[in-house]
Amino acid sequence: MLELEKVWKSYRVGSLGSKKLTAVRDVSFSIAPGEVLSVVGESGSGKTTVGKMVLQLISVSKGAIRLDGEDITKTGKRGLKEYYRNVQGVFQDPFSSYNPIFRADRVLEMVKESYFPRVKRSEWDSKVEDSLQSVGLEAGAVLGKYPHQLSGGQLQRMLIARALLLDIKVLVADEIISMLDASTRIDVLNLLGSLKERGLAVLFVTHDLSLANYISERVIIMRHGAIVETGATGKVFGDPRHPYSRNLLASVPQLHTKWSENPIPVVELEPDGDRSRPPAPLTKVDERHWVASVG
Amino acid sequence: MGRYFRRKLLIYGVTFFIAVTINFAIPRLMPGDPVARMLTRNKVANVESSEAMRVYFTDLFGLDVPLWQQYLNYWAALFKGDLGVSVFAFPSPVTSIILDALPYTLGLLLPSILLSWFVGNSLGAVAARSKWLDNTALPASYLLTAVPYMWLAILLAWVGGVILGWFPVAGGYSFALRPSFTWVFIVDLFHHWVLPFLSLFLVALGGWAIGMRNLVIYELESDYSNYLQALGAPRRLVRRYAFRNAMLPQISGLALQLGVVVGGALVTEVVFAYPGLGSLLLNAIQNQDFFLLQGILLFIVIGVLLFNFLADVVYVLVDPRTRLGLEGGVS
Amino acid sequence: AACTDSGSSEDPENLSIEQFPRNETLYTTGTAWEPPSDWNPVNPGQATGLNGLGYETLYLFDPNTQELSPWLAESGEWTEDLVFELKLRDGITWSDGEEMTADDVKYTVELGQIEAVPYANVWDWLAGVEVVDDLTVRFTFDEARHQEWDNFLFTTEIVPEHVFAEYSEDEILTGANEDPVVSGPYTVHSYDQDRIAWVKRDDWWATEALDLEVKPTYIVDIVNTSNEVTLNQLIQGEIDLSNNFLPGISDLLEGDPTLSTYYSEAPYMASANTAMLIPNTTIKPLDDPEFRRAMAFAISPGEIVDSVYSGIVSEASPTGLLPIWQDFYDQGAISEAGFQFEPSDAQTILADAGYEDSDGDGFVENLDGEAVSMTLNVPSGWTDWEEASRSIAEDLRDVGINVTEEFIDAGAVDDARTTGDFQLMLNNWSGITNSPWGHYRYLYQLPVQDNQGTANFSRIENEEAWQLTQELAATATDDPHYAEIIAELERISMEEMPAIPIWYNGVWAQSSNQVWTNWPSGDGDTPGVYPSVWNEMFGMGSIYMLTQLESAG
Amino acid sequence: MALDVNDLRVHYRTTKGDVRALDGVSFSIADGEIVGLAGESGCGKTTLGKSLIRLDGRMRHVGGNVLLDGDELPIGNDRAMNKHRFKDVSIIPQYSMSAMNPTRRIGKMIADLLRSRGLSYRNLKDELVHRLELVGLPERVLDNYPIELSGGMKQRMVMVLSTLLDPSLLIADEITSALDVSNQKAVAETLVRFRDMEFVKSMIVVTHDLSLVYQIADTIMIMYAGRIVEKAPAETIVKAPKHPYTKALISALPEVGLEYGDKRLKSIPGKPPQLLNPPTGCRFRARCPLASDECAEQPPMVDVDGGHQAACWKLED
Amino acid sequence: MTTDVMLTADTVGQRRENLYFALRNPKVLIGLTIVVGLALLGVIGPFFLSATPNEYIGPKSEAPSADHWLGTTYFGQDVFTQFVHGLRSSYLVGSLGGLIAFVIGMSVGFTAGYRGGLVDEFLNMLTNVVLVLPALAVLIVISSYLEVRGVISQAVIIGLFSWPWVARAVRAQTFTLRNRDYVDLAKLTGKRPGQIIMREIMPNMASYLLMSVILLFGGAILFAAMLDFIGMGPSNSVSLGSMMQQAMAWSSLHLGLWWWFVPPGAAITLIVGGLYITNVGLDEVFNPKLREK
Ligand SMILES: Nc1ncnc2c1ncn2[C@@H]1O[C@H](COP(=O)(O)OP(=O)(O)OP(=O)(O)O)[C@@H](O)[C@H]1O
Ligand SMILES: Nc1ncnc2c1ncn2[C@@H]1O[C@H](COP(=O)(O)OP(=O)(O)OP(=O)(O)O)[C@@H](O)[C@H]1O
Ligand SMILES: [Mg+2]
Ligand SMILES: [Mg+2]
Repeated sequence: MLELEKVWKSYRVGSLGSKKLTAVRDVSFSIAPGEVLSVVGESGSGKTTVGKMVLQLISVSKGAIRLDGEDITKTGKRGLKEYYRNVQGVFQDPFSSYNPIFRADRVLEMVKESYFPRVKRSEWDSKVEDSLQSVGLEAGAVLGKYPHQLSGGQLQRMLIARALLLDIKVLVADEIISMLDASTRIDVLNLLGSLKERGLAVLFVTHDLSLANYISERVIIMRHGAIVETGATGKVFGDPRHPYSRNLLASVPQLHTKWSENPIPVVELEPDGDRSRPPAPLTKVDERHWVASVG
Repeated sequence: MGRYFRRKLLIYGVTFFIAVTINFAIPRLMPGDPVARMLTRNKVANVESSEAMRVYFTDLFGLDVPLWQQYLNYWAALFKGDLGVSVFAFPSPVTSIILDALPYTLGLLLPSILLSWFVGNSLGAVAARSKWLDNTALPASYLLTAVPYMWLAILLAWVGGVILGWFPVAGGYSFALRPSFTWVFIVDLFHHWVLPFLSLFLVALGGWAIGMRNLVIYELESDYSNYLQALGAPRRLVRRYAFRNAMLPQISGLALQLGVVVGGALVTEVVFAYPGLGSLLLNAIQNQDFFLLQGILLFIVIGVLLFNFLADVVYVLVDPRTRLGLEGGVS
Repeated sequence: AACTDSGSSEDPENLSIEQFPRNETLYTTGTAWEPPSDWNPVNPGQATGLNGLGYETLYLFDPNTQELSPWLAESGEWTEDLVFELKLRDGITWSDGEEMTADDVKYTVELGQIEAVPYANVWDWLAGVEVVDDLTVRFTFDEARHQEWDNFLFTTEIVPEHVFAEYSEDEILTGANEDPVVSGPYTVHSYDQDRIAWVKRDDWWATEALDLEVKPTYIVDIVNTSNEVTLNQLIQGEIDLSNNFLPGISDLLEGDPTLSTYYSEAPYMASANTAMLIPNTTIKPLDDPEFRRAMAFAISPGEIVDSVYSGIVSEASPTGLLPIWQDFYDQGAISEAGFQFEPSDAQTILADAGYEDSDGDGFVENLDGEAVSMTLNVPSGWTDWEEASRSIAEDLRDVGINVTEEFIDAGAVDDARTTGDFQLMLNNWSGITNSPWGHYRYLYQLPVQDNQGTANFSRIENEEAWQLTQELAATATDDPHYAEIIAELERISMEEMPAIPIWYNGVWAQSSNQVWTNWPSGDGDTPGVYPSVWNEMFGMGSIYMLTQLESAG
Repeated sequence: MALDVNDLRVHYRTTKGDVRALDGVSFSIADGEIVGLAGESGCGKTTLGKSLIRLDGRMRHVGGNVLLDGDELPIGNDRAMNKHRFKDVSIIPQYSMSAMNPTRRIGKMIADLLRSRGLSYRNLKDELVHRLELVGLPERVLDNYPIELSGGMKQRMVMVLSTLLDPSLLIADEITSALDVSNQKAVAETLVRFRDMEFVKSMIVVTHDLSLVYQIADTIMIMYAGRIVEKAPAETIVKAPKHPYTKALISALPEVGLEYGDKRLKSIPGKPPQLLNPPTGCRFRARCPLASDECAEQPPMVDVDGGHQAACWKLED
Repeated sequence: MTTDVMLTADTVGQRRENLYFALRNPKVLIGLTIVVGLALLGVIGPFFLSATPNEYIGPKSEAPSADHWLGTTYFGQDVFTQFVHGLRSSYLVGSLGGLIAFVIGMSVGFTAGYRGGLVDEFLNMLTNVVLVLPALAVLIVISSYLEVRGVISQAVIIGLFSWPWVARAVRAQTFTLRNRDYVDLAKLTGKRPGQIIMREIMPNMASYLLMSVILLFGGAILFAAMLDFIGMGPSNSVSLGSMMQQAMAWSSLHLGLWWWFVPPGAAITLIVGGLYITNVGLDEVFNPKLREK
């Protein structure tokens, strides 16, 4: 349904944009309805950039992003507004997703303003109530409050409720739980689970491998802007082939097992090279499991 | 870094070009005819001859050709370092008039800017750490920055010059003296310089002090200050660091301030009849002296750009943070 | 420049400025507004003192006695109707030691053949100059314009041919002529941004020829600063003579015996020129002489003299002629056609001429019923004029003439005056000269052109008056016809009212007696010259001020 | 007994009253022990860490005392405390990225700091370089400005600096939360190494990531709303928690291998109480599945067994 | 739920806190009292004064007395009347000039900061040019170009030249704010840039913008006074600056008419100083770090 084909992104950095930094290199993947696709990787590997490109918050330097076959990088302003009916996002920091000086439910109101200007108030109110319900929020407890009066979990759930108001097909969730407390993050995570059961496709960006494993069917491991390994979650995490993936997995702190108990030797990885060159190609190593060749 | 400076230079170049163009346009937008003004000022009232003279001088000043031609000529002359002849102080070349006035302006403004910067910053830094000073020096500083220059100048002239009679209230030096390297002259110069200096110094002082105080407080709240304190560094060290870092924006602030130095301290110069670019500028305007006006504006623009550029350079040199930023690094 | 061994030198030229003994130095100010930069008398603009201290004229004119007396010239006379023969004094030397000869005079006058020389107009009616012998020059004319010739004689500075002949035409017109070679009592000692210093010459011709000796060894003229500053320096005795308008001087005179002015009581200052209200006669209702006369009656000069000037100027005569010409005032004409401040008369005249306030807004309308609303422009920043115009506009409003004062940029005033794009303005360009002829030329000059640069700003078209003015120019002062023409012009002026004379600006002069005394004065019966260093004043006798000064000792 | 904290109370002054960020905290740490301090956000972890070394302007020491190696730490007295800082108690701050003066070369800054403490940079330099090498930093970083180092390098630099004088107690506050997993691991292991090499005697590692602290800590303390609710050896906390809050916390953590389809993780309902006017009695009461009337009384800290303490009325259940 | 009750109390606190501090902050109080007090005098005063400011109503050069509270000028005008009218025009210039500068600065700053890229570079250049042009000189020239100078035209000119620093600061702030997630969220809701700036970014800079307005207001008053003083002020009305100019032009220093030049300058100092002090006070309110000092 949503498909990325050979997408590249470079930023201009340095003062007066004197340098180019390629953040995403030749990334292709697709998500089907009812599927959660996790994107993991170290900090700066380009995860957020991918998410923002899908949301068209930043432009694509090269390549195409297609929703149901239509390349949305080519549509104009109008088309974009339509696109957002189908694709929405939730970001990492629940507190900065809300304008601190306005009531939190303003994010819902803005949706009405843009997409449902003619819907009657009462009708709208019940619609809001429904969607809050579906993210496990009590309307009375959250409406009319300021962001700082709500917990991070409540805020994130409200953002998801906002996306749901639009009947979306794809949700981009960029680290939506990393700022949350251990206990609340579970609520949000479980919510994503229930969304996927309802047929939503979720692009789940995270650096927490255990969460990726918990929630997603498929996973993409990124490094230096390119995909190094991808496939079904079980296969990738159960049998990581790329040295980077292995390092990553070995570093994850786990309850019940200490690092010291089963030491996996850390492999030296090749350093960051010329990013403008296409990355190593992916080769299929197993059913639903691809790995980039190690140069 | 080279690339950075090249782009900066380009931007400065374009800015210069636009500013110079505006400088050219401005006097020509004013009402009045400089030649007519020159003739009337000099009481050339002979009905029959004045027209011939008007034609002659209009031609002499190059004002008889179309505006675009004047503009091209202006640039051409500029590249030859020729700023034209003054109408007001005919027939002196503009350059020499400006250069004659420059020392006074510099002598007045450089010390007042530098000293107020120095004293203001010290005061601000001290105020940041002393509740008592903060409560006394700060309000005083605010009042000082709020004082109109000319009013302070008038008050100083009135109290120090008229009532107490301690200082002369006008001129750069006594009429009985000529500039020379003698004690008499230097003392006299200083004597004349005190009041205008004070009026500029005091007003600027407040601004620096306030800025410094806020910056130091900000630095004292920063993470590195906290860490130093957590490691038991004495307050002295913490403050020294805070002061140094707070100094950086002030240094470039100083450079920017120095940029306007050549603009002169117009009102101060007017109040104290101090010879300098400021009063020259006013004269140029009042006498429709296009060429002198253009010349002074050019000086000012060059000064501002030069010191802005300098501020950029200084900043890159003293603050490692900017240096990395230039190279496109991420922090 | 200063010499290091000046201490041992007796020559005053070698002293540097800080070594000038105070009691031998005269400090003046009020004339120069710009740094001294021009020592060339041929082009417009010159350093203070250049005309008089440096270069000199052939004759001097005494405004008080209306007499022309020879100066560089020993004598001169009209030998024929169209021939004037002039004899130069013997023994005049230039400051470089060269003799001044008839060739210098011829050369100077012939410079006027260059179009852009300020006195080029003399060649409109001068036919030729010839050197008869070393000291004699003969001028032949196409037309004998006596008044204009007299004017030429006491205003044109004679320059040394041997110096100027070296200059190209461009240099003559635009050169600064630094290090001027002069004939007068002083040479340039040095100059700076804000001052020029003159030092006495020891071989000035008049010492021998006329037994005149200038007293100050040095004259330092200071570039004008603010009134405040000048006043302070005057009180401190740092400046001996200020030739600029200093508000408040009359208040200070009482308390400070060391200060003196031309008259010891009001009006304190001699009159220098007539400040007039100029109506633009091309627009309604200012095209109507009756309306203009009504305005004349409405304005109170007394208020301006008292309030704005605190009595240091005097009210103008209705003729507009300066007091130096009071002998020519035609009492008959004045009593018939003259005017004075009388608002009720103004209203009567207005009503009689048909101007009335029909819409009841308190202001009269035009004859065609259109509302009248005029502005009176003066340059902003000319504080005394601003105040004066406030007073005038208020007076006019009081009688129902709707005038508002408006202060605009001086350049804009110039533009408006030149192009005629104004309603009312103040102007004072008619000043002391050798004959009322100048005043009438200023009022009536024809033809009216698109740009009126120097005269007839009212744009009045009065053929008769202009005819008379030209006649006056060609009439010698001692011609009995001379006074008649003036009387006729006075009458026309008061009836036609091309401009409304209001007050006389002064020959501003405030002097301090702390170092120098015996300043010229108009008190008593000593016909004092004007204590002024204005460039044109030396030719009108101010040079005598320097010979009469006494050290306060 | 390296550190002994008794009934420590630290409040924040605000316009609305005192925020009781630490409300009667007692615990002790043995020589060579690494204590992990975990809990939900806002429970007072940072406050506890800070209160042991430097109260900031808004913190007020209300009661309780702290003994370090048998001597009382004058934690309420900034000046008196100064001589203990760095030498006896040291800290690795949360903000390692910005902990160093950006305009001074690192070596110079260290020299300034040491000199101001009356120590000789020259004498300590060899040790410094040695330790830098230990964490994989070349000597030349001393000539660099902080900005020229990567985040990980800065972090290690600060770690070395903070422990340079071999303090008895080191407080490490959330030092890994900004890092990705591989760096987290490296940093965590370095901390253990420092302890092993006796650069520091004992350590408090503040974090909200239980799985991480489990990797390195000997003992874990769980805080809730300004109080310590359970303290036990790491294994015990993870495998046999006693306090209902700890239990809930543990059960909310997913693991690699666990999938959504297999088993749903459960969260703790509700939100921790405000510390401005905390409720009386057990503070977890409002969210506790076991809460009953007796919880209106504040439960005392009781020994469950060797080294395992918890504060709950329902420990037996 | 207890927690909810707590939260409500907290909110109200947060919102009211600023007001609470603002009203309790002595700096804000003192500053506002001065500024508002003088403003009232300028606005209401003229209605109680019969004379027009330039009318010669009293004896000349008289010291302050019961009849003429601030004495009379050299011409016998009432200084107090002039003073009150001058206050009025100072406030007018200040508010109008400040407002114009504010609007321009804000527009340029927001556009440059939000758009970035070429637009930013162009606007930056524009800002630099205006910054480089010697403002005073250009102002003088433009003032003299205007044949008739009124308070309004003066304010416009001042406004046109004092915006660059606001633009720069707004641009910098916008740069940081435009990367906030809620801006992205607004984009995801299909909002146009203009709406986002107005509704998401601007409200968050409200305190900052308020302070800019204050500083611009003060700056405009000072600038206007300077222009008036060198005779480039409004031609037909009285301002505090022109009072000082007149006082200087008519030798008040030497005639000892201190009551002519002291009050206008003192008033400007008080107004601008009051504004600055209010600004510091507000700064303390908005920035708790400074408040705790
Ligand atoms: N607006 C931007 N301008 C310039 N460079 C950027 C910008 N946004 C991101 N980058 C750079 O692009 C690279 C990828 O960034 P991105 O935010 O996509 O990483 P990430 O995988 O999401 O990292 P994290 O886990 O830290 O969120 C980084 O090197 C980052 O510095
Ligand atoms: N400066 C302060 N002023 C007022 N209250 C404060 C201040 N700092 C912290 N608090 C409050 O004190 C309590 C404890 O804060 P602390 O920072 O110690 O929590 P924490 O456990 O470290 O949280 P986190 O995991 O988010 O860092 C919190 O309720 C917090 O709101
Ligand atoms: Mg990211
Ligand atoms: Mg914390």
